[in-house]
Amino acid sequence: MKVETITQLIIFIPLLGSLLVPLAGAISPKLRSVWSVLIGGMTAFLPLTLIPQAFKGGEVLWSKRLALGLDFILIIDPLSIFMSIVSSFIGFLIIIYSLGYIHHEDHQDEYYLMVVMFIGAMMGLVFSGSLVFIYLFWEIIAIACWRLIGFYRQKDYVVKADKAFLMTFGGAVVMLLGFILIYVQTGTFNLEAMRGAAIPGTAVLLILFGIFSKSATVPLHTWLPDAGVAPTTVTALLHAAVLVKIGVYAYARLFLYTFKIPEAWQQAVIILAVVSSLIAAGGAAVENDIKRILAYSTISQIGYIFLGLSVANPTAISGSLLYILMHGLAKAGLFLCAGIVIHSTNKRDIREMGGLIKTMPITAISFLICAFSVIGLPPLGGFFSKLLVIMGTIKANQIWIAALALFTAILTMYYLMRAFSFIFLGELKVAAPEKTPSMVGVVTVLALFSVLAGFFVSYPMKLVQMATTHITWWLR
Amino acid sequence: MAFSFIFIPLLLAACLPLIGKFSKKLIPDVLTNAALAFLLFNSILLIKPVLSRGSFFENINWFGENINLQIALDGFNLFMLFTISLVSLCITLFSIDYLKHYGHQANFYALLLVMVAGMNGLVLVIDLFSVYLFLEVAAVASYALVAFGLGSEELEASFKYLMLSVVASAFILLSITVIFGLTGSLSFQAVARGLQDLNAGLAVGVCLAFFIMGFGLKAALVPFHAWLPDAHPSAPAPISAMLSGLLIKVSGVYALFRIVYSVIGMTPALSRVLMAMGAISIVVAALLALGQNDIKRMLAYSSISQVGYIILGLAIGTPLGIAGGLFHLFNHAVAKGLLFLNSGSIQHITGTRNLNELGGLGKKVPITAGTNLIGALSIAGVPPLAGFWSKLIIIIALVQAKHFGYALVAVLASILTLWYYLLIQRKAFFGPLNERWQKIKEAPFWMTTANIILALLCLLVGIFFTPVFNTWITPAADALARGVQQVLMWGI
Amino acid sequence: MIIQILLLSGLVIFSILAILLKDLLKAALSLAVASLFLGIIFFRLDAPYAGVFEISVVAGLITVLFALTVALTRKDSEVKEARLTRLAFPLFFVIFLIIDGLVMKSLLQQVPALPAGPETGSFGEVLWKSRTFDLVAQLGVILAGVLAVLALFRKKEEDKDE
Amino acid sequence: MMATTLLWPIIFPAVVAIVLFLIPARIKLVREVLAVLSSIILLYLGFALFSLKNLILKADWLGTGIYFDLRLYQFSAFILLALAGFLFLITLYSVIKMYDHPRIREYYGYVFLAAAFSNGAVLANNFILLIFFWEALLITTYALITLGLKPTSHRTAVKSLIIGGLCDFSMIMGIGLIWASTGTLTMDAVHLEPHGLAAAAFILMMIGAIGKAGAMPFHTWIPDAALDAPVTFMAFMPASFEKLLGIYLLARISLDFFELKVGSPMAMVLLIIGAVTIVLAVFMALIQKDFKKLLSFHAISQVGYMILGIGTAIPIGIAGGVFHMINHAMYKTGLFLSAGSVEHRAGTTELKKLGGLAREMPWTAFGFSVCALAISGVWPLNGFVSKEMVFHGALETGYPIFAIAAWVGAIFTFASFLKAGHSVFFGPRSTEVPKTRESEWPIVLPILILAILCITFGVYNKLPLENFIQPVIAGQAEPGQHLDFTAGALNLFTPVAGVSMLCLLMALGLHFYGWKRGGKKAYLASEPIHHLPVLHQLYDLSEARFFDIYEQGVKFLAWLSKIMFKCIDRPIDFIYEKIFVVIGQFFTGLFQKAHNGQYANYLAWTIGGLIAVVWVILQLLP
Repeated sequence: MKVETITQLIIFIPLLGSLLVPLAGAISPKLRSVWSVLIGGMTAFLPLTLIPQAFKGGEVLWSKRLALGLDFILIIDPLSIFMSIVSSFIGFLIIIYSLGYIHHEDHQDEYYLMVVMFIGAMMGLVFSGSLVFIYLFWEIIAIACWRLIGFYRQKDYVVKADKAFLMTFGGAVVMLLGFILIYVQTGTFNLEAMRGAAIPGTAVLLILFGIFSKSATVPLHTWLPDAGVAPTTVTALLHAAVLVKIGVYAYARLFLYTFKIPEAWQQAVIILAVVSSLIAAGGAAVENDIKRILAYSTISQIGYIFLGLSVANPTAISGSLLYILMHGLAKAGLFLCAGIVIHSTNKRDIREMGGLIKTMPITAISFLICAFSVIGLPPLGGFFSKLLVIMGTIKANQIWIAALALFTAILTMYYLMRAFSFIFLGELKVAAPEKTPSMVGVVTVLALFSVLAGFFVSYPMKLVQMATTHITWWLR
Repeated sequence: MAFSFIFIPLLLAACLPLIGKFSKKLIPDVLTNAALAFLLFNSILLIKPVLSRGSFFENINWFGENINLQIALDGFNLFMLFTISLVSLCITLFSIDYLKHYGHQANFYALLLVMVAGMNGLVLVIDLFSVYLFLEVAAVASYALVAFGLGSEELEASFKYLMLSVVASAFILLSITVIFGLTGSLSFQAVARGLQDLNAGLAVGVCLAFFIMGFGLKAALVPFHAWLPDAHPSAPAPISAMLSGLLIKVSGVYALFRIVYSVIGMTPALSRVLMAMGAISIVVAALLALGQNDIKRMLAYSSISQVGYIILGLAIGTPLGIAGGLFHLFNHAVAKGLLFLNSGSIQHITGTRNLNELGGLGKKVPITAGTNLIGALSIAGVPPLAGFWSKLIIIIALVQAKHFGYALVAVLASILTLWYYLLIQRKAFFGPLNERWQKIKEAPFWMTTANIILALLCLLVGIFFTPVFNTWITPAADALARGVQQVLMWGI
Repeated sequence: MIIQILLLSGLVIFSILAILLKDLLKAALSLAVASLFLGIIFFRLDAPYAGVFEISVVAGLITVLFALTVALTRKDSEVKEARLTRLAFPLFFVIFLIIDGLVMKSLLQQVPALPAGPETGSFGEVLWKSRTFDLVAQLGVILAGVLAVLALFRKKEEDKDE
Repeated sequence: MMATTLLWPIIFPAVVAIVLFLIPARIKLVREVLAVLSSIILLYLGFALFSLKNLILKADWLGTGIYFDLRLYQFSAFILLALAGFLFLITLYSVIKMYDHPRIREYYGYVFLAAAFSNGAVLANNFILLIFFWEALLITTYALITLGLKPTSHRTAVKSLIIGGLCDFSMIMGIGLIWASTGTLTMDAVHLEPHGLAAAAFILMMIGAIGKAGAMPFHTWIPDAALDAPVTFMAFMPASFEKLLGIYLLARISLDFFELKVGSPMAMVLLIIGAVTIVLAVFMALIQKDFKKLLSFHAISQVGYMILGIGTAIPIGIAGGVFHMINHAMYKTGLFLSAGSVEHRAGTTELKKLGGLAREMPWTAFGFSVCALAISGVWPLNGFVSKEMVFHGALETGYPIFAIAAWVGAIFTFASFLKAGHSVFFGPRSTEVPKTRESEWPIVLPILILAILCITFGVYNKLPLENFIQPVIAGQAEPGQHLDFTAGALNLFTPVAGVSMLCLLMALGLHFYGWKRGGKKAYLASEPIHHLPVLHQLYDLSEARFFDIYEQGVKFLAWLSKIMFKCIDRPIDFIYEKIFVVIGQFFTGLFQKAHNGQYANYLAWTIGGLIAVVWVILQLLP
């Protein structure tokens, strides 16, 4: 099959498939679960078939003319293939996990519809080569994310969901203004055609505003910890697999692949990235709700990824791309472990938990492994990504920034170990058995992947290498 | 052929009270819906000739002897005819079930048809005085329809609406007479030719001011918007949908911009004034909408804000701006009609419109909740629904015309818009289920189908916006953008 | 020129009275007198047909209708008006007059001499030849008015039984 | 031999570890036999590779300068052999010691995984590969400490993880700086002058090395681990492996990567750290009540000698430091293993409870005494030889203060071991400990082997000096001069040896005086020193962990996070949560007042609007 048709399938199968979920749900809950897993599986499998195309390097363009130059363009290059593999794989694992997690909740039709549409829109965004369609999929994700955060329908939960929707929508709309400024200057929305063009500073500021609101960097981050009110699978989906990676992907696609970000802005983003990861790490060390800790930890790690991308030398870029994969695996594992803990003890405050390692050994071990991967201890995957990002930062002679990043790494170690010892160690307060095997299975798979990614890091590294050389046109 | 748009509704309206005598409900329903369906079909049929010949001119002959009734049809007013007949068809479909407890189906339909005829006439006509007359036809019908419920609150609101509209019509008539004085004739073509070689700057300026005031009040622009938030909540749901969806657009926006563009000709000064008023009304109305807790009142303010967007779009003057404004006019007509009909079904289901009493209806009435969500998101400009594309085009046009301030206002106001629509979602549908509404069930058949049709329209126009844009919006925008030449070359 | 001003001021005074008078019957009568003045002005501006219609229809028919309805219906309680509005209207009217005067004075100099309008000729032929479309519109307005009356004054008791 | 044989010392123990993990807990003997056998194979591999001298393996790994290349040269072969040797002894020892441990299944796995990573770290020739294996040890150390099954053992494990993490992150920073200045990551290609940025790189790399070796101020987890972790771990990691790895890297930093000049600022830093570590740690060791804790503090203090030796940057000093490393590894492991055998039999390591075990455990007593004498630097054991070389080096630097510190250390080392030996083995038989007999042979044999090694390395010191230490220093000396340390190694009649003997005598006197004061109770021998005026307060403070970098660090981190959370995070959230909402409501209220439903009001608005529009249009008209 041609590469373009595969990509169209990757995008439209989940998007259209998600619309049929309520239909399947009306027939029988079993059919709905099977259908969602099937769609999730297909979306996870198809990007893998694109890997040979990724290793060929270069990009394949496909476009369909629509009115007023707003035509629908697909870019299939190593960066988008890598992102689609990462997101769809973790998303698929989360769908399997949520079979066990929400089988007794109501509104399940809407839940599966939104999750599958979420992944489909992410695929769309990753492959889309026109600014308008990046924005379009960006907003579809915002709608799905709003409905999912408000899943439990309590009063203050829905207020939090609205807050998240408004903040991301606000950022995105301002970003759209930036896109239009670029459109007015370059005369087209097509990224590939605009490659290398110089863009006005205000457009850069507006776009950064949108990117930082979506990927929760400090000044616009407070909606992410509040989104902890959603079911754990949703927060896992939000944090690890898809949502926050969108901002990072957009930054890479816009400010590395298409435009060269002006020098002053680059320095500003570097500083903001490090400051954001430091403050978020501080927040994580203070919070006591397990999901808020992991949320702040995500903000801190996203700060790292931004640091790598904004420093913009090959090592740092490949480091942050690798970081996206490693962080996705590890953070999904952490969240799903937290899900198992909350599901069985139905408590959220870590001070009320304790000694759970005695009743939940596998979850404890997986949590520990994923925590080590997030901290960046070898032989797990997280080590390489954090190392490359820091080496890249030093090579771009940002010594003090690298020092601050390392201090944040120590802070990360502190709060993750604090959380682990509060939850799993000490004396057993609530005897909580380890709930459904499917959930524990997924968690072990994720922990295993973190370990394997550590040992066989050269394979993902090759793909990341191809993506980096492809993106950094201004180096050649 | 085009004359049928006026003649059929008037004729049917005339004989409906008689028909109403011997069959209370069935025949009036069928007849009205059939008539509007025919008009819709007719407008679609007319696309081919209008596209091929640009604009054409019709002369009616009464049994062979020509009695020079002239009406002209070009891209712009065909688009308006299509919007009017489409939305009013859905409204009449909705009101089949809605009007059970009002009774007098026939009277209601008669007034509705007169209003449609008035609007169609206003759109088709080629001279100023007839514009005024058809304006009055639609206005009188709307006064009666607003007060159709005969409650004290409805009568008081209708009276206020009547008194303010009469003031507006007086000013419109005043400026028509001044123009008649200046150019000695009333037909668009003669006036346009007369004004071109006449340098009466001041007089034309004052006429324009009166026009802006008159049609601004009809279109509910901010300083003149006060009647809308009182008239809409008390009117029956289909009528507030008609009012908000069509009347303020036809008698306000269409008339104003037809005269400004095709007769007097747009000047940069005028465009700046109109854009300023548009921007003010976007922001003020959005802020006002935030504070409401009655669904219909909030939707009324939202209409004022969205009309502000339309005027902001049309007033830019560039073809892209006009296209954006018109596309938003269509999207808003469809989406706001849907939301008002939806509030009608909420009132029908729960009996109340107060947001604080509602809660978590989404669980019990999923279709109404779903359609409300689609309508709300479309107006808020969230992709992939239709509202997004029109707002996008307006903002692109604004940025291209270097109006960065207005672009920022348009962008930030859409956040406010989303904010109060989320308010409705949270209080009415998305929150926890209020125990009072345990036993409610879905709205009757016709009401739900009308909602679903409009929601599908929002979605499909959003997804297939290219064909819709090319067939309807571009010819209308070109017709308007050609400005005064358009009228001059009408070829009589 | 003076007679013109006298007539115009008479028209204005009587129409104000029509609004301010408490008793409905006197209000109707002052409306009739005002429309009489208007008819005379039409005649002076050599628009005979307009003058005829004005005096016969408005001064005659409508006033009779008003008087009839007022007599038939009971004399119900006074319309309570907030004190403020009673003061507001005259004050408002005076301001409006001043502004109107200023604008019109400056406007009039600007307005070039009115060219002879093409619509000369008898009323009938003007109505049928060039302004036939207004008939349709007038028909529409009248129909709208009739239907409005039908809808608004439909029998009350029907509503109660629902 | 082919280059891929270099992969064997890394892959073989890793595979063994995985197999050991998989063996279910129920099957008893198979695990122990497999562990001992594979450690023997590893020892053989160590000898084979040592004879090879030079081998290089280059393979691609992560691109952009990061290659998977290993390099066997004289120094790394020697360390590899030593590691394999100690692994064999400790595995043999653990067969009995850890026999009925509830989590035995994981223990051997972690030990062999640690061995794999250590071999990897020694052989690595690319900085990234070095830091990969170097940091991987953190996890195995963390896991092994948790095997102590004490309530506080996890707290110590986390403490070691975070301190280790701190040092390794600074090492990453150092590597980054080296990469930034030299542009290459292969270790044997790097040779820098430690000025400016390179000086910072040196300091950071040095922190990484001494952090692993357990010098001040990164030592605080070792005394806690002494009680919380199993004694085999104490013998395995802090005593042998970490010292070997830490000082190996420190030696390579000061010899290969950076030019260390005598008396240069960098050398001064090393000298100071070495001296401080010697003195403070030995003072702490003196007053310890628990046998294992006493030994752990000595482990820290002896590292001071090695760092002091390398810090002198004089060939004899460096040779002394490196030789001290291997000697210390031997006798420290021996001491820990003997403490373990005492604990195995007597059940406790409290000096107060023990006493007079020499008769019941003769072999352990003999092993202990040989190692104790070796650590105190008594002639002719190996401790004496390496300490003399360090003393010579320290004197030649021209700053006598460091030599004095070393001597003070020697005094109190001997005093504390006299106290320990006297109270555990040679004093009157204590009543609290029941009748015991000698430990099984797998426990006693490693102690004896180590004792014999101490003696041979001391008496016949030509063997270690010639083929282990000489080649390492070869590069350092001026080309012409042939380095010969063995000549005067053992002669007693030099002034330096005289001073050392004097120190030993003073220590004997001190112990005798303390023993007398304490009413003939050996474990109170150090009380006089304990109650000296200034020292008393310092001791109490350090008991309350005041000088512990980890406790202070954690308090600082918690405080900083609270500040950042309260002053930055919450205000930002406050803006979104409250301020935007309030502004919205304010404006809404403002306009709402204008809508009071009265008709006159609306009319006023309309007319006002009209006037405004007219005025604006008139303004704008040309």
